[in-house]
Amino acid sequence: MEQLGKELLLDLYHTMVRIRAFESRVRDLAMANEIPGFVHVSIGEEASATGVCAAMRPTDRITSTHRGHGHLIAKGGRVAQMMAEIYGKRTGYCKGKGGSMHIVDFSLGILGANGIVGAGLPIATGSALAAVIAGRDDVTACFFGDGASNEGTFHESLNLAAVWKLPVVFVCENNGFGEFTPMQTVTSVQDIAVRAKAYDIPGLIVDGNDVVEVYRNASEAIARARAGEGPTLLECKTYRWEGHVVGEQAFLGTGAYRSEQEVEEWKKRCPLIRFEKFAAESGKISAQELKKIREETEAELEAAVKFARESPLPDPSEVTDDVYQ
Amino acid sequence: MEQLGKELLLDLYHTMVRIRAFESRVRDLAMANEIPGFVHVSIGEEASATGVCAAMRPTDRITSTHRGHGHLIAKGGRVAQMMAEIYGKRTGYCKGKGGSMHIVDFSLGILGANGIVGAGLPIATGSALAAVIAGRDDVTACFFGDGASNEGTFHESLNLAAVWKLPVVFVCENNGFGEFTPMQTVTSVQDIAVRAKAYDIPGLIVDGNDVVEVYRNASEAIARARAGEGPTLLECKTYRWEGHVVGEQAFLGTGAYRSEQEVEEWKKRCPLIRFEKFAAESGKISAQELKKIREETEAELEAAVKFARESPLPDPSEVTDDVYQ
Amino acid sequence: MALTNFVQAINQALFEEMERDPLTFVMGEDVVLSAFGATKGLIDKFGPKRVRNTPIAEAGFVGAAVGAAMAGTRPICEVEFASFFYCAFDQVCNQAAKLRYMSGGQARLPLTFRCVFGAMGGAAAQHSETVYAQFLSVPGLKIAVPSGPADVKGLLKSAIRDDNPVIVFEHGALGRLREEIPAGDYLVPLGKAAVKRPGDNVTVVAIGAMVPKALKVADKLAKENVSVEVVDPRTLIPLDEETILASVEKTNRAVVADEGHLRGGAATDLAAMIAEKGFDFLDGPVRRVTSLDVPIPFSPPLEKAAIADEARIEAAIRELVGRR
Amino acid sequence: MALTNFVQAINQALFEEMERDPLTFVMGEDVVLSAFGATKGLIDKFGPKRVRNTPIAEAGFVGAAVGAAMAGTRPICEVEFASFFYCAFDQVCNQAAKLRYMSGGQARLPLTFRCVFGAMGGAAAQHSETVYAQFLSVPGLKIAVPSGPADVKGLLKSAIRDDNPVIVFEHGALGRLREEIPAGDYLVPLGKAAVKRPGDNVTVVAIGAMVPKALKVADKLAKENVSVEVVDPRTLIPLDEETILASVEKTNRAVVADEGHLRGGAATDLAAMIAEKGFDFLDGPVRRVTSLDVPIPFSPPLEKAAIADEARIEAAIRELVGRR
Ligand SMILES: Cc1ncc(C[n+]2csc(CCOP(=O)(O)OP(=O)(O)O)c2C)c(N)n1
Ligand SMILES: Cc1ncc(C[n+]2csc(CCOP(=O)(O)OP(=O)(O)O)c2C)c(N)n1
Ligand SMILES: [Mg+2]
Ligand SMILES: [Mg+2]
Repeated sequence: MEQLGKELLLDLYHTMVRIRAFESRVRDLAMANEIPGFVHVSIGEEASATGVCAAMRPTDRITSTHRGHGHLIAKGGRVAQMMAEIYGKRTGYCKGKGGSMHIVDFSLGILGANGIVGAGLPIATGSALAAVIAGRDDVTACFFGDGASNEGTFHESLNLAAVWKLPVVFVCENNGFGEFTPMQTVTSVQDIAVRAKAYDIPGLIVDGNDVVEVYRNASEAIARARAGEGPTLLECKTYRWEGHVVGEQAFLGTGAYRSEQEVEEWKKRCPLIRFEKFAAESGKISAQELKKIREETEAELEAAVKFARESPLPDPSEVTDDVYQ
Repeated sequence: MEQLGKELLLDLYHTMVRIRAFESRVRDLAMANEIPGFVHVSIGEEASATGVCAAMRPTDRITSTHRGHGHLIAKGGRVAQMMAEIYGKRTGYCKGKGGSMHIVDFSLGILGANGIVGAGLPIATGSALAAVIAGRDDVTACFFGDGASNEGTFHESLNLAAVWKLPVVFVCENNGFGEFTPMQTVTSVQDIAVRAKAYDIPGLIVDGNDVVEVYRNASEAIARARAGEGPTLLECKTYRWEGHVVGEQAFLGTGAYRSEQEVEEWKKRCPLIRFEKFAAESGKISAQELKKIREETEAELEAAVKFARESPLPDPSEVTDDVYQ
Repeated sequence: MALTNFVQAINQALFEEMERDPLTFVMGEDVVLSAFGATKGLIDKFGPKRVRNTPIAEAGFVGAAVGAAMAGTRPICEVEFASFFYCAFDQVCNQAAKLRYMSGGQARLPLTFRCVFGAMGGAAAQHSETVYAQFLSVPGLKIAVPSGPADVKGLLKSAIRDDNPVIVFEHGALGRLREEIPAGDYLVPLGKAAVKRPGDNVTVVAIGAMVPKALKVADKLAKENVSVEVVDPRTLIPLDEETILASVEKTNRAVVADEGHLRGGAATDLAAMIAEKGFDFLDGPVRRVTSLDVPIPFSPPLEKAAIADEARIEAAIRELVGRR
Repeated sequence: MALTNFVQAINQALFEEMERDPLTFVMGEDVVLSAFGATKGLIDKFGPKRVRNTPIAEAGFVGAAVGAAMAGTRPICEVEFASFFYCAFDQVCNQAAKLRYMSGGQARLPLTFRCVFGAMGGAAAQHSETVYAQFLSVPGLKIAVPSGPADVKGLLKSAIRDDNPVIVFEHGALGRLREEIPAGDYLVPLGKAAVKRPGDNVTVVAIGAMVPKALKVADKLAKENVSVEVVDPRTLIPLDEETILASVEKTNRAVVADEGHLRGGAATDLAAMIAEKGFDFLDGPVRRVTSLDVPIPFSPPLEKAAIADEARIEAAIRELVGRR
């Protein structure tokens, strides 16, 4: 931890706090039926998105998933426009056409969340191919889940990226579940990273709740990619505190597919609390500094929700815009 | 070799000879434009189909590929009906509706050749699942190529078969090419068998031109499957003597993607000649016995071609039959 | 007699058919806990051998269902949302649909697919699509689009017993629709349309969730003495052309209403059939009421603008009866 | 001026457009050696960076083309046979087609797909299909079906320059068809139909390989003073309804000929449009000439029986002009 500068450390914390605050709001607003459609939150998984994106350049790109708010925020996504999109407002990132599962910010290299599990892997592979074709040195990071690692697109993408030595990092956020199905009941390996052997590429397992470890490993993988040494499969072990979809308790009840106790165990490994401990031990960062970040973020989110609420809905006439260029 | 009974050894040889004879005929007839459509022959690869199917029971099942004649013959397919199908005759296995790429014989557990690369893997997996559902102890063998191992269906099928411990053996016939593309230029591993690690199942590499070695390894894999111990990935290293598709020289010329010398090298490893040597060394089998088999087979093929030629074409009115049950 | 909702009706059909035939089994993503409730409770009665959560691998498990059907069982395979079929199109269109024909009739495919489809409020483009249009041009498949609890129960039971691949499309917005279902072993044959409401002035051929909408419009217009006949094809393949054409012969006017898109859609398919085979019956063009040809947007006002609704059905009817 | 065949025309278009824009590149199975010849020689001129053999992994490389398009390049992605698209339907239908809309217009997808399709003699069901019907109902895609060398060159060049996903369907039986191609940078706009032969008595809207067949029939019937106008839409999306309807307004009779299937097919789509928007022009029903609704069989006599041909076009025309 020492090697990392204070500014970076504070950024890592700020990003995690922002994700946590954003997702907590979204969860509550969805429970209050203020938000249409399904929302998937990544509370408890903030460190992987944060650590990976902190190791990237603004000109680098990411692909995300149905559980993408954290990835987008970590890559610089503006919470007000994200919130407005989730509200279906015209001021949202996609003018209300996409919603929670489809937020995109091309200016930040965010190629998009995606409603189709595993769809991001070929897209990220192609994004990396584009860098090679165009002679640029940008790198693409691809976020996906343990469940997605059983999709054929995982296999086809990793093989393609490996044979073409493409500048892409495949980041598997293994949170132990695909919807309500425990990972081990549908996945033939304990560690997704083992599957890197099938493509003769590096496969790393990291503690996905340790933002610094994620950052360090992601930095190496990204450096390899940028140097033309090809893809890496980076598995971040983590856990989803909330339901697969906000509100699932309504039709599943609680404890339907995992014990309260298991959830509580993981909450003890909260990436934010963990970072706060590190910070304290490091002596470099004061509790006040962290508190300030939390307070600023609360205000930022307050403003984002206000912006979203007060923004206009799209006009029905806009429905036919944006199908074609 | 000693452990294997003489009858079995003669059967192995007979099957390989039959495949070679059948495919040589088909190649010549296709070159003579006596056969419509594309034909893919497996000359030089006879040992893998033969060794695997010899280790199976009549009630076991296989799925095959676009290069399937050998698999079908090895599982007991009748050459006359196969030839008639390839000619598009009503007396063919599919009444002329399928052709070379779609021959099926349900009575023999042959679920079919397939024109779609990688399509047989999920089907074979489901065939194995059916045995579990129905409480039967039959096993399914799935033939596919090195190229198919890059399809997503490979990944999804092996994972599914592994988590459900299904009675299926995945037989990869690695002949070094997918169409005109050398395997190593599009495949991230040297040995497809390595990919078994991604599913935590056994992965074996065998000399695909040694019918006895194939038979031994397949027998073990099939025994494991039947015992409920799950799938195996069995890679048979072999080589395709002929073009990807009969007649490709017409548009590619020769030596377009591999050297004549490489082909000649592999012809020295001919599975039939090799078996003949073994037989001679074993002392158990006389040259006469082998000669007799070859002669009988020639006569059998002569009759098959005659049958196919003399059989009637389907009547146009049959075109609407068999779409639905 | 008790009212049953759409999802309960599906659940009943599954219990009854799995009870009836030990070679049936259910597979799909999260069928054990069942997000929508259709497969709820099956696990307790039939156990893990016959109720299987699959990995998220549509090509793999849909293809496995095809293989299992060919190898002597009767799979009931759930694809959570219709648009996930796109991940398994080869298995459905090149394999399930063609294997029987390509094998000269040897392959038997007693295979049922179930999926939820349609706009259900803010699910956005990848979870709101009406995908059956893409299967209409794939000979070898059968396609059922039930519009209510009784039909979904009867059609699903027939689909499960059918020896061909059948896809049952369950509209996500119908989940809570309730009605009485005839007691006993209730079957609705595949290929038989239903006249959901008799009328004389105009025929509305409505598909799936458009049926209740069309009935609402019919009620409203009845007060103005416009008599609307609502015909529900119930299955798109096989299609009961006779019942549809008989209605048009009587009314001389036809509207086809479907939630899918216009270009290449089911409404267009039925309209072309009516316009060609019913040409001499028609006093005016067959009007197609469909959703707009845009991906289904997320924001409620945009979604509403995109999706076919009562207002558009009503307008089409008024335009036709208003002609000359 | 020299005659150019269909495949040479494709090859010319690729050379010219890759020459023109360094961000274009070709990817697909065996594009280096090129079984059909369309990409022949590109490797020598543009090298392995821009001419890439892919693994046999359609979802992977088609999806990669989508990602590459979004990340600032202009991919030209070959899918050997149209029916292999089934292995990549999600990437085409859920991703390429929807990403621009779902992103509120942010995503730009300068992306061209090429594929061979259609019955070419004994290729059987999995290699003979006409797959564009399955894309008609997927807003966000453009679909071109050229009927000859000049059109395929001009349409493919326009497709490559277009900033939307365009699929160009190249009929395998047209490969050796030869004609003159205008010199220079020859472009055919997407969305502009062509009247391939003017006539007064009946309009035949013919798609792809049906165009030369329709022209043959027109020649034959001209001798009997039946004057047939042959209209080639050239692109199915966008569709030039104006040119088609103008022709029907003149002839009052329409036949739509397509090699695809009847149910949910392109002929059905165009027929429904003509029957609805051209209702007042029509003296008779719009006749649809399509292949039978069966998987395409292998055996030549069966394939011939399944596929739409001159005889069926002729019969449809005679029936229409024979009416009253
Ligand atoms: C192709 C496809 N299949 C199924 C779904 C339904 N679905 C949405 S999220 C999800 C679970 C994904 O699990 P994982 O990849 O581990 O991501 P996580 O939700 O755990 O973050 C499923 C099955 C989908 N959206 N797309
Ligand atoms: C899904 C799909 N993609 C591409 C093709 C075209 N194709 C037919 S055979 C073949 C090569 C297959 O290679 P491999 O699996 O190694 O089998 P082999 O031909 O070497 O026996 C290809 C690309 C196809 N039939 N299906
Ligand atoms: Mg997960
Ligand atoms: Mg091979």
